[in-house]
Amino acid sequence: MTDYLIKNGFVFDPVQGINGDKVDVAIKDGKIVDAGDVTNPTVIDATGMTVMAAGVDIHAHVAGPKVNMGRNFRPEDKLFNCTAGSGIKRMEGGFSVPTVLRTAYLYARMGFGFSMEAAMPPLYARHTHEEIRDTPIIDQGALPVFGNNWFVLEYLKEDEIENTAAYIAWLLNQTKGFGIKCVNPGGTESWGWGLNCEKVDDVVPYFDVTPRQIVSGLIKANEYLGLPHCTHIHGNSLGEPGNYGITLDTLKIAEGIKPQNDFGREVVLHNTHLQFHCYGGESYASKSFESKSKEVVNYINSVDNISYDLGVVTLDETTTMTADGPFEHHLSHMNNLKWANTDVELETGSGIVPFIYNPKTFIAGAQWAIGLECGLFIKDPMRAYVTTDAPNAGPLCRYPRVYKWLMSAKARDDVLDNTLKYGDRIRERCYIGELDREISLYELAMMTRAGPAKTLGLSHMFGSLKPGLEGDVAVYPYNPETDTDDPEKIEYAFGNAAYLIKGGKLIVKEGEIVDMGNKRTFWVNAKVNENPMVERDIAEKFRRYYTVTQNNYTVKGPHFVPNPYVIEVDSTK
Amino acid sequence: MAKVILTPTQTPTLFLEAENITPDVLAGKNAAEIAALHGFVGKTTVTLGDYFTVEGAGGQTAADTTVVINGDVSRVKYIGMKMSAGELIVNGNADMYVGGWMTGGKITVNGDIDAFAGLGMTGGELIVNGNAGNYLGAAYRGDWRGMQGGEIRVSGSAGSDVGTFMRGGTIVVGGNIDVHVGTHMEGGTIIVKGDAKTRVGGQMVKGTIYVYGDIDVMMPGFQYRNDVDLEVDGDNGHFALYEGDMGERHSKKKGVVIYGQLYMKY
Amino acid sequence: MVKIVTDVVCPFCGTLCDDLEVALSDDGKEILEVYNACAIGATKFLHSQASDRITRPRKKQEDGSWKEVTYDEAADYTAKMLVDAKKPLMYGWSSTSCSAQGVGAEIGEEVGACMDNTATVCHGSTLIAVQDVGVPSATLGEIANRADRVVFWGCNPAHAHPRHMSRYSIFPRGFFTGKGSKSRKMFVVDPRNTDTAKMADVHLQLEQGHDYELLSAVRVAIRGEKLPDFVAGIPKEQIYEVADSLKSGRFSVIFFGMGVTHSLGKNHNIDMAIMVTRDLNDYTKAAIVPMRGHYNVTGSGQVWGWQFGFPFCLDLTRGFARYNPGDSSSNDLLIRDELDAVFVLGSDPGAHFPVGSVRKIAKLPSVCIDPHITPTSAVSKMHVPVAFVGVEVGGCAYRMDNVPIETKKVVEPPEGMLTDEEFLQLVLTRVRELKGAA
Amino acid sequence: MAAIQINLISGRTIQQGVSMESGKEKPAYRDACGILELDDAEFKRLGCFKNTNVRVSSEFGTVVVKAIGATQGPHPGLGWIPMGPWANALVDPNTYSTGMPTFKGTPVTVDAAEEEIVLDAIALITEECL
Repeated sequence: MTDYLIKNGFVFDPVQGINGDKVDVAIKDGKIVDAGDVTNPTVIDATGMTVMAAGVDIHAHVAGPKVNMGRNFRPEDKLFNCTAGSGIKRMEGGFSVPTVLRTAYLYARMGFGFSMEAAMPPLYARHTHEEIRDTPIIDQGALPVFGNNWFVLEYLKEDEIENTAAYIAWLLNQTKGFGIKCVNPGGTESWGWGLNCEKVDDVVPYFDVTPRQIVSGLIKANEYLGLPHCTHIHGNSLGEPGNYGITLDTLKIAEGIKPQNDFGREVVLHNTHLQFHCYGGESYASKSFESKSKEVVNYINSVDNISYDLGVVTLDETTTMTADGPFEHHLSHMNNLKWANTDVELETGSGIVPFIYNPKTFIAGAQWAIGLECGLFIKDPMRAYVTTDAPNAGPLCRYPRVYKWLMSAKARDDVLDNTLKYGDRIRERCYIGELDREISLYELAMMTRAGPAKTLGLSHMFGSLKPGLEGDVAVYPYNPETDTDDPEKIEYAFGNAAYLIKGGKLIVKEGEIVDMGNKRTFWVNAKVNENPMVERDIAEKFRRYYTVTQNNYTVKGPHFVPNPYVIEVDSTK
Repeated sequence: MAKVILTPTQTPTLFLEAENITPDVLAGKNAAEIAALHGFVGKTTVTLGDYFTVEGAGGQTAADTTVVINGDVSRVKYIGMKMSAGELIVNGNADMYVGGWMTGGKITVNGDIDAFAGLGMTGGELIVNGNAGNYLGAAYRGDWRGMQGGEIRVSGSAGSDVGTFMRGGTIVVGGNIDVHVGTHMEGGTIIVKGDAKTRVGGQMVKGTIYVYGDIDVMMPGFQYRNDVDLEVDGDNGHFALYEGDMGERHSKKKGVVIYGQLYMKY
Repeated sequence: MVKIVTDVVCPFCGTLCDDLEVALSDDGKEILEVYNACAIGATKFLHSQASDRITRPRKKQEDGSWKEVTYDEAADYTAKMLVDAKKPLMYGWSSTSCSAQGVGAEIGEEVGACMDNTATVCHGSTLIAVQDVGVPSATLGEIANRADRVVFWGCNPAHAHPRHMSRYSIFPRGFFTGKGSKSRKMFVVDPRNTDTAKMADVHLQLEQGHDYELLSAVRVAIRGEKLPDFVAGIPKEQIYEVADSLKSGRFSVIFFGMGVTHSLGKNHNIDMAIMVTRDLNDYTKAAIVPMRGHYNVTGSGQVWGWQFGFPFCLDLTRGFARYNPGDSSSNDLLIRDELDAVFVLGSDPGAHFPVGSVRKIAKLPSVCIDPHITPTSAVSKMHVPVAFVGVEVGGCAYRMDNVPIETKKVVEPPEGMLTDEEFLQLVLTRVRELKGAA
Repeated sequence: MAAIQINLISGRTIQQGVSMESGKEKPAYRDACGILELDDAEFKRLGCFKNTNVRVSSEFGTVVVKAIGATQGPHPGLGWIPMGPWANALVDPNTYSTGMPTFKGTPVTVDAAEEEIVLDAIALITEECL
């Protein structure tokens, strides 16, 4: 394997406290080493460029059944934007829901090395893994959804944490999943009858359990197992005016719970796409709707065991997709566009609706502002991560644009003054007008690699350039000394990495993708004590209520996960 | 106005894809440059010169350019696609996608055209002195934005799915029309001067359809309202007004529900 | 000792039953019995063992007779045909595994093919309708556990999906449907008094070809608006009754089949059925599920979806993917003389396309990859028999509700026979050699 | 004996599925799919007995099949041939630019053809195409 030495770049590595210093970065046998430890390396001249560990995406919808439904039912999302293969690249296409090839190439061009697929319906795990397998370059994992699963609902009604944990361990193993995702706890099961759970103390029909019990139980089971990642939550009433109170109720469930794990993770609850959960007011009208990002982030600032990602609205035509079935139904009534929904037996559901965040409307502008506010109010950027909840708030390809907005008050003012129709009104109803903070490159490195790596329990592999970590390095054509004059340079540079080294392989060379890398699928094998009751429950449910046999449920073999990276945890001690 | 004359020299064995034949692309180019422009036959790349003799030259801009095709191009797709200005005249038959996604200018086809003409069109004029195929002025697959502006006039008959997901503009069909007219229509006007078959205005939200001749089977979601005398496209007539589709969603304006309107001429 | 293989997945229809048990001879070479399968599924397993099976590729001679060739020769012929053609069609892809479909997609991309699957003559109309208005759906287990109103519209599961009603839709005693068929009201809409219709609580025997109007009338009735006295031959009172019944259920489901996808209106019929379902969700819970035919036609659409973004009717000739049924669809391409070579795998257009399209195939260079002798193999220039997927080789397949299940290998294929994936790999390698040389 | 006009549709049957999987070149496939199902009333109009070979013609082709009594009837006005090459010798290839031929709802004429034989699938397709 080739050794690499990246010389003369401005290096940003918050984990090591390196803030723009010119430090040489060396890679040997696929790992970061001290610069002195490489012999005869290929030298990459990063003069005038920014060097960071490769990006880590904690939450994106890029693989699996609903993503593919998003592709297949939106040919118009690909009209005139499919491009031919060139060099070693295959053909690619799609704007808001790119094909797996475009997803991989986009991540590479943005300097990313790891992406977490944010929602995997267990029964469809094979599908998710087939797409992950066919997405080259980047390492990926997937989070199975648990918040509406019948086993979980039944166990947590009685607060049976050990049984819940045993079931979770079994399911992670069956589906080759990475951790616990919880979407609209209880609400999606209620959607099986066309209903919803809007507040944390609403009762799930028949199962007689509340979202509060589900969230609390999942967090406890997560820490019981000592999983690398914490419970990853999309709470109730996403996108509803006035939902910030429900968000605070959800976050407070984690109060006093301490992280238990061997991976250096410090949080127990990750609230994903916080933007959608910070709304005040009673309707979407500008006289009522208001931002509550400050209230929510202030609470998170006041505790130490919660992280979140932003979910910034990028003002594009995009495709919304979530396991929050009732929300998508609601959305389909707002814009009258096509609506796909799939309820999944015993487990979960999902919905998909195209959506246009039209900058000529007040509400889209307000959502845009709130997402950025969530990034600007954070005190510790190690706990706030940049996402667009791709493709829900905006397409994956817009990450660099979000960086631009976070890093430049001028760029934000430009949107408020020139792009948005109701910029002034949005300044009044949101906090964006009072925020002049500009995220630094050092902070950006926290919000896009060091932080997410830590919360995923992967800081021993990703997120930093510390010797011993994976040889995942991105070099961006951005000179932090001279390129500060024009925010557009930020967007360009972070969307067009000059170099990406992934696992010690040179993937992007002078802006061109030259290697498909050695893609791995990460999953967590959690060992638990034998639990005959849970085993019996599983067998019973398969015999009576599933439409596949228990033996045919297991994702196995090289076809689905040809290059696994298994993280072992053991809660039997 | 500068004129480019393209005369077909051979019929493609398969089909020629020639989206470069628009005033926009030909503007600013001389005959040799135009002959060198690419077209595609299957996976092979060809030049327009392989299939046409080229006379004249494009004007400075699309608006200054007239393109004339003298001859049969019934095995040539995408003529006038995305055209924004200027004029394009086809003296012969043409294949699919004539004027697809056009935004301005004028296309005249003195002959028949095949399906998907004026797909997703937002402006300009498409005149067909002959018959048109299916999906005239409709939306591309999956899109909810069909024809949004401009005008399509067909002197002969038209196929099925005319004006599917239409949102604006006008389509006039001089002759008869096949099934599914104005399906999912949400704006604009369709005038059918001949007979329609079935499925006129199915799932119609808004917009106006006039049918001068017969409709074989009326959609069950249309209700007769009243008779009116109207002038439509220069013709005066006595019409029965139906509103629908009652099975479909409708918006309200000042408390009044807005339906799609279907006028049948007596 | 007879050996029993359990949890076997049936590679016939989109129901994709996964509870079959297959009894094998002592040496594991012979299939003796197939348990739990329907008659068609059992035949598929047993026929794989036919003594007169073709086991080697064969090339048609000038005089119409067949000459045996090697797989390498067949791959070479196939690769050359695809590389030399300006616009080849690669059709089928439904009776095979997702991994074979993946290799096929790479070949299609390399040679710039038009690629289409059997949805084009089956549920292609459905795919178009879903693109226009979406699809509120559910997995089959969700229906087994909850549905109390079940509609079969233009489909006849008693014949086409024989175990559907017993496994998923009518008879199962689910979590919330403990009384099985007694928990459910069954509706059938069909112009024939089918064996499925005979089981129904309500049979609407509509006039053939008027599904669009009748579905529209159901929407009108759901909204409580006025209807004409008869629609599609059905009296309005009955339409109101059906609408009320569907609204009053706790969970209504519509299954539909080729009665609507094949009849006048095609995608519009399904579009309207989907809109009925969408409307019902304003009153109760409702889902709609297409009765997909081939056991892995769904998978083919999925694989192409994630690789190219479209589920069928792909035109890759210009190096990037384009899609538009009516233009890039097999039958339109054939009828309009847009093609100069045809490759078929995992389907039989010879039997299932209009004869006018088959005549076009017969005139072109053609390769048919199929374990069976079929009308397609009869008109093709090269016939490449391969192992039966789901019997002699495993692989992933997608059920009609998109649930992926891994089919099993039960017995070895006859000595020296390749699987379709192996053959496709040979073709891909040869295509790359030819292109490298060019 | 008279020629009758009827609306033709097609579809699957168990026998079609079983015989298809047993080999389309075999007589069983012909016996399962080379048939036209008609109501009793149609046989009366046609003036022939059940299980008689008939010639079915449409604008798009002609085929000989055996007319049998409707197994899933009555279905007034409809003739029914199981999905397969016999039905497809008759259907309307018009896709209305959707990709889908109009497989169901083909107007056909049926008349008795007792002397003619029903070809097996391979012979039929060979005769039609080669």
